[in-house]
Amino acid sequence: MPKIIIDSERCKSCGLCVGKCPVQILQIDKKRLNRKGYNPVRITDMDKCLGCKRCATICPDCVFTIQKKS
Amino acid sequence: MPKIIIDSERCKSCGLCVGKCPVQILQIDKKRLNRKGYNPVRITDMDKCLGCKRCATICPDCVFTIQKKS
Amino acid sequence: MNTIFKKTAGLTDVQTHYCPGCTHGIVHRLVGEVLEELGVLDRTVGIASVGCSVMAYEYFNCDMVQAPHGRAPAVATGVKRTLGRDSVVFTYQGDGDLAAIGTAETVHAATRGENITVIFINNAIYGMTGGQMAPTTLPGQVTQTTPNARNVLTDGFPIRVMEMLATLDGVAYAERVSSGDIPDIQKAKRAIKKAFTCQMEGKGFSIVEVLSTCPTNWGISPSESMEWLQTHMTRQYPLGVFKDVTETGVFPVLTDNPMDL
Amino acid sequence: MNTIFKKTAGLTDVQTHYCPGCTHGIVHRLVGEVLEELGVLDRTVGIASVGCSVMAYEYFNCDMVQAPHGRAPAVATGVKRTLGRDSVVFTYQGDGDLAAIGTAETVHAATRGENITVIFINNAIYGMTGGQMAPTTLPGQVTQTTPNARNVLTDGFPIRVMEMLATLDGVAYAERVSSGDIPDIQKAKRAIKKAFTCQMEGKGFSIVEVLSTCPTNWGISPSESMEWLQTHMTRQYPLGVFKDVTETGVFPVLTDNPMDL
Amino acid sequence: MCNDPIQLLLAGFGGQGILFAGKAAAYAGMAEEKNVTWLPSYGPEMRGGTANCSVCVSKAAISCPIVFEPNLLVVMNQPSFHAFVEKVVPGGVVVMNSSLIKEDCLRPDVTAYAIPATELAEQNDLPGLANIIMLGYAAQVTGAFGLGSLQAALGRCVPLSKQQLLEPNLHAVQIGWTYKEPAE
Amino acid sequence: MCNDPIQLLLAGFGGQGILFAGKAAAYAGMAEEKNVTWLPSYGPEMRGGTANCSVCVSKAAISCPIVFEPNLLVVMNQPSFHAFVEKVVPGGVVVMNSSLIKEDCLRPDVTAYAIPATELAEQNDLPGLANIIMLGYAAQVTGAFGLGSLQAALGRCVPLSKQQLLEPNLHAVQIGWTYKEPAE
Amino acid sequence: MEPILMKGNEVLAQAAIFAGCRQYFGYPITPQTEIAAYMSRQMPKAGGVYLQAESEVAAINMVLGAGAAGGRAMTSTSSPGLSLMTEGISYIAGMDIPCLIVNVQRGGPGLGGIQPSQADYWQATRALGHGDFHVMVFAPSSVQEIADLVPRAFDLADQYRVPAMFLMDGSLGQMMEPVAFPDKPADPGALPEKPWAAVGNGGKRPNNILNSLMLKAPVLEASVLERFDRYEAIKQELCEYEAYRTGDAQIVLVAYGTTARIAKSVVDEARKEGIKAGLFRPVTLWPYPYEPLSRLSARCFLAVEMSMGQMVEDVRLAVNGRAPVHFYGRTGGMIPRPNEVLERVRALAKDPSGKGADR
Amino acid sequence: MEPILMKGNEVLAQAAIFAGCRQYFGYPITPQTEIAAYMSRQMPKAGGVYLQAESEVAAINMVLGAGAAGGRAMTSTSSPGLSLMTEGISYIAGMDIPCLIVNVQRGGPGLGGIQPSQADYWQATRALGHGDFHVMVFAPSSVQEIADLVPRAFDLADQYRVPAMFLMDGSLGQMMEPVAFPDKPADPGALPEKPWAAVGNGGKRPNNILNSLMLKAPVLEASVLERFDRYEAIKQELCEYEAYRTGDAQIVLVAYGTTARIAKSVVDEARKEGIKAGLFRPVTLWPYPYEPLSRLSARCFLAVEMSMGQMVEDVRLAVNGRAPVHFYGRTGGMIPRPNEVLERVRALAKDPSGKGADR
Ligand SMILES: Cc1ncc(C[n+]2csc(CCOP(=O)(O)OP(=O)(O)O)c2C)c(N)n1
Ligand SMILES: Cc1ncc(C[n+]2csc(CCOP(=O)(O)OP(=O)(O)O)c2C)c(N)n1
Ligand code: SF4
Ligand code: SF4
Ligand code: SF4
Ligand code: SF4
Ligand code: SF4
Ligand code: SF4
Ligand SMILES: [Mg+2]
Ligand SMILES: [Mg+2]
Repeated sequence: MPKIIIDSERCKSCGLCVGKCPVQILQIDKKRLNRKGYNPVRITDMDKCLGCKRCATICPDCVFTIQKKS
Repeated sequence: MPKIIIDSERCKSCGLCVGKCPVQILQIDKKRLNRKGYNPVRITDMDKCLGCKRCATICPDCVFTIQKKS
Repeated sequence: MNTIFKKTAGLTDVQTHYCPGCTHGIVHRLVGEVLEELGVLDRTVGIASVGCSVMAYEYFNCDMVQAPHGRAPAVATGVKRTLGRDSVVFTYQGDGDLAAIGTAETVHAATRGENITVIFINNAIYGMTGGQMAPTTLPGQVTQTTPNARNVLTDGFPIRVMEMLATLDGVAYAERVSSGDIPDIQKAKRAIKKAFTCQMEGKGFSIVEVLSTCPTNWGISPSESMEWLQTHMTRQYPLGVFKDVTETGVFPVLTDNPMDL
Repeated sequence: MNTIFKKTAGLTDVQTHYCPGCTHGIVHRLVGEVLEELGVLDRTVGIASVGCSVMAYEYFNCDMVQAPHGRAPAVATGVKRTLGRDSVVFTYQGDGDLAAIGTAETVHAATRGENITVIFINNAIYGMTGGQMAPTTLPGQVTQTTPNARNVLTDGFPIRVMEMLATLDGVAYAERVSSGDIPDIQKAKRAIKKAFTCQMEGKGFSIVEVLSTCPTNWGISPSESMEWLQTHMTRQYPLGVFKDVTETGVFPVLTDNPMDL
Repeated sequence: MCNDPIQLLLAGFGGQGILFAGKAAAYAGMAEEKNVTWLPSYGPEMRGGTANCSVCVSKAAISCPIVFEPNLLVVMNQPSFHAFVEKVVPGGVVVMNSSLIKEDCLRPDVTAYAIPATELAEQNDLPGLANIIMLGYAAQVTGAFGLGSLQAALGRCVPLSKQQLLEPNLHAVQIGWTYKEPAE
Repeated sequence: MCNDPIQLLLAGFGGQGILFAGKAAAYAGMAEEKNVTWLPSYGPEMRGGTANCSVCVSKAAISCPIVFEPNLLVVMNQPSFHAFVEKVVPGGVVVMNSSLIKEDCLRPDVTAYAIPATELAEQNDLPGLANIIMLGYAAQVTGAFGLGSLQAALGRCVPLSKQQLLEPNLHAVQIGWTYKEPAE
Repeated sequence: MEPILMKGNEVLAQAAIFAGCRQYFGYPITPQTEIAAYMSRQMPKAGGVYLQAESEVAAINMVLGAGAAGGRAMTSTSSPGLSLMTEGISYIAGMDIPCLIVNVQRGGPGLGGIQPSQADYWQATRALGHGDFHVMVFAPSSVQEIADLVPRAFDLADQYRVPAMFLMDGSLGQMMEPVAFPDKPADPGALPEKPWAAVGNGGKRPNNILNSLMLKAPVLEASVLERFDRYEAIKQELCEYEAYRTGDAQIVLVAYGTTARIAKSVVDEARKEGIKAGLFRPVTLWPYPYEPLSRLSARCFLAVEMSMGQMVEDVRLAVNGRAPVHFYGRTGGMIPRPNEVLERVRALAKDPSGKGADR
Repeated sequence: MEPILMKGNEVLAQAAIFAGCRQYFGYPITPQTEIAAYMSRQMPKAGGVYLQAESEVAAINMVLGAGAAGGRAMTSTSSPGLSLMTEGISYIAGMDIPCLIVNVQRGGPGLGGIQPSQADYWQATRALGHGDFHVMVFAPSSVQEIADLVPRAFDLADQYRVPAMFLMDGSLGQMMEPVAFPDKPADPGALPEKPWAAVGNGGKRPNNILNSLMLKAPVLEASVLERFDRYEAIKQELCEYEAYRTGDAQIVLVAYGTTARIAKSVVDEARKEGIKAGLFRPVTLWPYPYEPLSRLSARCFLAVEMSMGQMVEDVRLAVNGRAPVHFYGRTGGMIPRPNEVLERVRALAKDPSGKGADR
């Protein structure tokens, strides 16, 4: 089961990852603001994650770290 | 019968025309020097001239004027 | 747990100043990953150009030199010729930098077969200065200095840099890729890796043009920008390999002498 | 008696300073003849560049502006845009001027489709400064700065300018001709005439590359130079038309708008 | 209270309309037949970050157009508040956007006013006009500009091509002008 | 007669070996342990035309390397003769190539020598060495340099890669040195 | 026209169009981009040419061409771009082509920053390229002054066939002030003829040739001398400055552009404290108003600049040892603060020799 | 080594190779082409890099890159080419990259001519580009002095991370004089380390970054101030000049390069006539030897230049009103003749104030 670690401080709320996640578990968190003043992305349902790395591939700001049981 | 007029003062003795004349009537005149210090070209036998303008076409220095009975 | 993705060691930890959704960030990552994977970060010198990526010197995790606007290929030439074949030297340039003010330096580094790698970010605009027309701005595109859209009659036509450089004998590898979608990004990385490999093998000049977005100055959202890139930019700038002689390289083993005077 | 050949009124009576047998003189005559035949001398402004032809301002029988080294196309752009479509504006440039220091100005005037005519004298050398390597110097050619012959490994490859410019949308007409023999010269004149006609009809950028000789710096006689041009230069620089859209011109009647945001 | 010359510094995030509010203030000064200058702190060649601008208004000719030490600070967010509050001259006025600045002004030698401008803008469906609300309020509490001058100024600031925006701007200035701070 | 310092000007067509002869003169001065300078008048960026060069030779350090007023003029052709003869200082010497200069030096205050250097070069099968013939002659008539110094100088001037040219050069200098002007 | 609030950069552009400028060539660079942006909107409406060049090198050479063809042409840039123009400017000067060049300075050297600076003073007044030449240099210090000086600069450039430069700093370019333009813009068609321009000989006159190559040194020298004669004539006609409270001043501050405004506020403050300060503000930097400055008999002078000390040399040359000349400057985009300068003035009021305190 | 006759240009090239220079980038231009030609022959033999750039702009940026990578790099050009290098030079200065830049001046402005000139003095000493910076400027006046100064220039450039310039004129470049080189050329491998160079971090240290962009004005200012501190240190170490017969001189001629040699011969002539003349010859033009010059107590000074009067301002700044400073110059490739200068000296001997006679 893959695990996504989000470095919220790096996120700029561009939303690109949100559109690319095949299982739509990424969401802009309108309730939070990071130090740079952006609403960072958050995961809605980690269990659904496929570990497909599409989010990490499109993210311009290296927000994601992805781990998986080998 | 064509007539060639040579402006010797413009000639730089490059010899290009000499090689291009189909009837070989052009020659560098080693005996003369123009004001620029070049041996100008001369016509050896005007009567042979074909009026083909090859000399004038290759001459970089506009030395030739060619006339012809119409 | 295995980490299957993490920020590459090819980039420093400094957060970029790029606007949200700007694909400069993606290309940075790709270059960083490639340098890391090739294991050359310790002998790489990068050349930052003048454009939004001017501060690339803070982001790439290797020695960096910042070049005057447009002159990165000349600076890279100086670096490469000084450090020699074992070094890895690359430039990272925008379209204004590479294809306007730097045209001569680009063409001549290419025709010399200078053993460097050029990463060329084509976003059809001058990002840093606030959105003026670039040499690659599309006909009909509105910018700050083409307020009524680029009109080829007065503003001229955009340049297709890959097509132009492909005519030069010193170019070993020239490919145009896109940062507009996941498969494109993966392809872009392969192209970048190939370009650096070409350099390391001394095969000649290598360049990868990456079609990119500028949401800020295009005035649309990051995801709309990705759309626009894929529909409009790729029409003017078809993706593909424009030259690839990386097998043999550009240099003959013996130069033949045409002067037999 | 009919005069079937005489010095064109397109040239002044000033004797040129060119070396004996230098084909700069031939091309001057061709340009002068074309301007005379087209009847446009009175509305022509020529731009002299920096090279052996720097003093072209004394030879062409029209208004002339002398440009900084390599910048003739930019100067021509300024002149043409100021005087408008009725004017005839041309540059006369050497290979060092046009293809080295002036690369950016050349490429950009071309891609703009600037309505000017460029006469490009490629003699594979820097004539005026005494015979250094030019961007067009052949591999293996000895020059003052390639004393052991141009070695592509260190000195890079020559540029084929016509092939490169033909990739640009603003170019309406690009032909490479030769001054190496009588039929070539006649062909060259036709090309020059076509280029000026293209300009007069507002069809876009036109350029004629004339392969030329430099007996002095090649270190051989004028007629040997003609030989060398025909055997060696045409091998590296094939003659021919590289682009010709003079029928339709480069400009669309209506520019289509790819920005449908 | 805030008399001639006015040395106004407006500060906030880029995108909060700082420069526009400054321009309105300058036009208001012009409407009152005073000399004015407006000077942005132009940021790096990239987007984002903070913005501020200097507006000088004076009956006399204005020598230095840069407000190093404001006698009126209108500040829209927390970072800018920290950056500038210490620069206000003793006796000066600070007008702060209490929607985004969650602390008090602790300087005893300046008079501070707070207005929840962002919230007011949202409540009144005036998106992005917190700036003008603040300006109206600042003018009223300091007497720096008359309401009529501000209204005239907005008339000149809003470009002809965007006249639909004039009405909301006038509304915003009115809200600011009439706002009363709740007694503690 | 032509004593220290020597202010030598050599002049002629480009291609007549003016600069080389000047260099030989300078090396001759060095051989005599004097200070020397050599300065060409570098022409336009194109071929042809006239050439001249200044050679200063002096026991003392040489301040100005440009010979504006030669005390020794070695001149190879007519145009150069006209250009420079008036510049020679009173009491100076002119050595002219009478093969190409078909007139006399009319200045009463300078001593003129004539040598048909071009013809001598042709007669002796020394193409292009009229320059060295003239230099040899000029040295001999003025005493500017010793023959040995000139020979040593030529040894240093002729590049190693062209040593086959040394012999003809030495021959030429000898011809000049031993030439006697026919009595009128 | 009713005064409107406009940025210095935009006023410069508008004033140029009003003055009959119909050819603008430029390349984007902060902090002057507003000029190009404004021109791209307005020039086509005025029937003129706006062209974004491929570089500053190309831009200045387009100006060269447009000016050679008789146009009222201009370009604008900021410091790094100006360096790239220097070869072209030297040619323009050597070909006697009138035109207007604008440098809205930013901090240097190199890429530097984009905050205001006055560190290109030496370049502007002494070395805008290689060789012996000058251009007229105007240094407005208010937005209205920009509008007033632009037509003057174009007219003088045409009259003397000497290019003109505006040397501004980033803050003046970015600042808004009320500005009034002349009621009637110049009609480009009604400007004085330029019989020397390369416009086509029309079959009627000898060819016009614009050229700076003179291989014969005496010919080149003669042409330079003739040009310097024109410079002398310009010096007679053009010497603009503002003298503010200098009459009885014991300390005269010398500053131009934005720093002059700061210095002026310092003078007022100092006067309030009883220090007899004054301001001398050169409006033309070349020709420099040496003579009026040399006539001031203060106990000391203080040049205030946004540089490490450049104009201060001209102050020294003007004062020529008659009084100590001091310097206060900030660089790299920093703007001298009135209170810093005032402190310096206070110290000099006590000790006009101000030993060892310069920076 | 036994002295050999060599041209100034070739000596410069050879001296650079001897000094360990291994990177040369240039673009042909008269009258310095011999440097490039020499380098193209000799650099490969020395295992170094000779590369003909596509332009002067490219050449200076290749030098920037080579210098950034720790090489002893140089370029050479003549006046128009130098103008094109100014942006790059400003960057090089702002990035603290040592290197050598040679300007063999020719007559200007514009394309001008190819005869010798000293009209790029202001450019060299004050405005080699935009912004606040300097480079060390050396002005040899003999071929041997070229050979002697070149290694000095390279060493100081490395030591202070400040670029160096040779300001010569066409005639010095073309002149041959006997020259002796040091017996042992420098070993490029044995030169002092450059731990700041961008050569690849080797996996061992933080990245080296060479950069001139500092968007925060205080940061940029601090970096300029730090650089000016180094300039002050250079001023302590480097102040070269020749004082010739100045001890009792009533008239001091001030000249550098080729004009200094002419002036020297004038001094000798004048002395013969009983006029107490002397010569002050600056060898370094930046830092300028103000202090030693200011110590001379002549009745008047005469600057002699191949320009319309540029260095004369530095003489004025040094003398600071204590005595009249006059000027004699020729321009456009003309060389002042000794007798013209002598005449001027004679006149000044009679009337040191020499009113109205300057040119
Ligand atoms: C000589 C010079 N001219 C102009 C500039 C201003 N400038 C900075 S970035 C830039 C254009 C950048 O556009 P691009 O190269 O396309 O990069 P992007 O910002 O789009 O990534 C310009 C013109 C400069 N810094 N230096
Ligand atoms: C900025 C600048 N750089 C260099 C030169 C020197 N220069 C004069 S002509 C020339 C090259 C000319 O070669 P080319 O253009 O091929 O013309 P050609 O003489 O061969 O006809 C050069 C480098 C110059 N005048 N200006
Ligand atoms: S790895 Fe794939 S599934 Fe998981 S969050 Fe990222 S995009 Fe979605
Ligand atoms: S793509 Fe990256 S920066 Fe953008 S929203 Fe997703 S995590 Fe944030
Ligand atoms: S016209 Fe023809 S035949 Fe007559 S001389 Fe010329 S080349 Fe010969
Ligand atoms: S081609 Fe012309 S210049 Fe050459 S020899 Fe013939 S006539 Fe003379
Ligand atoms: S301005 Fe455009 S290119 Fe620059 S960082 Fe922002 S989005 Fe990217
Ligand atoms: S040097 Fe060469 S190109 Fe120049 S005039 Fe002579 S032959 Fe022609
Ligand atoms: Mg871009
Ligand atoms: Mg050529």
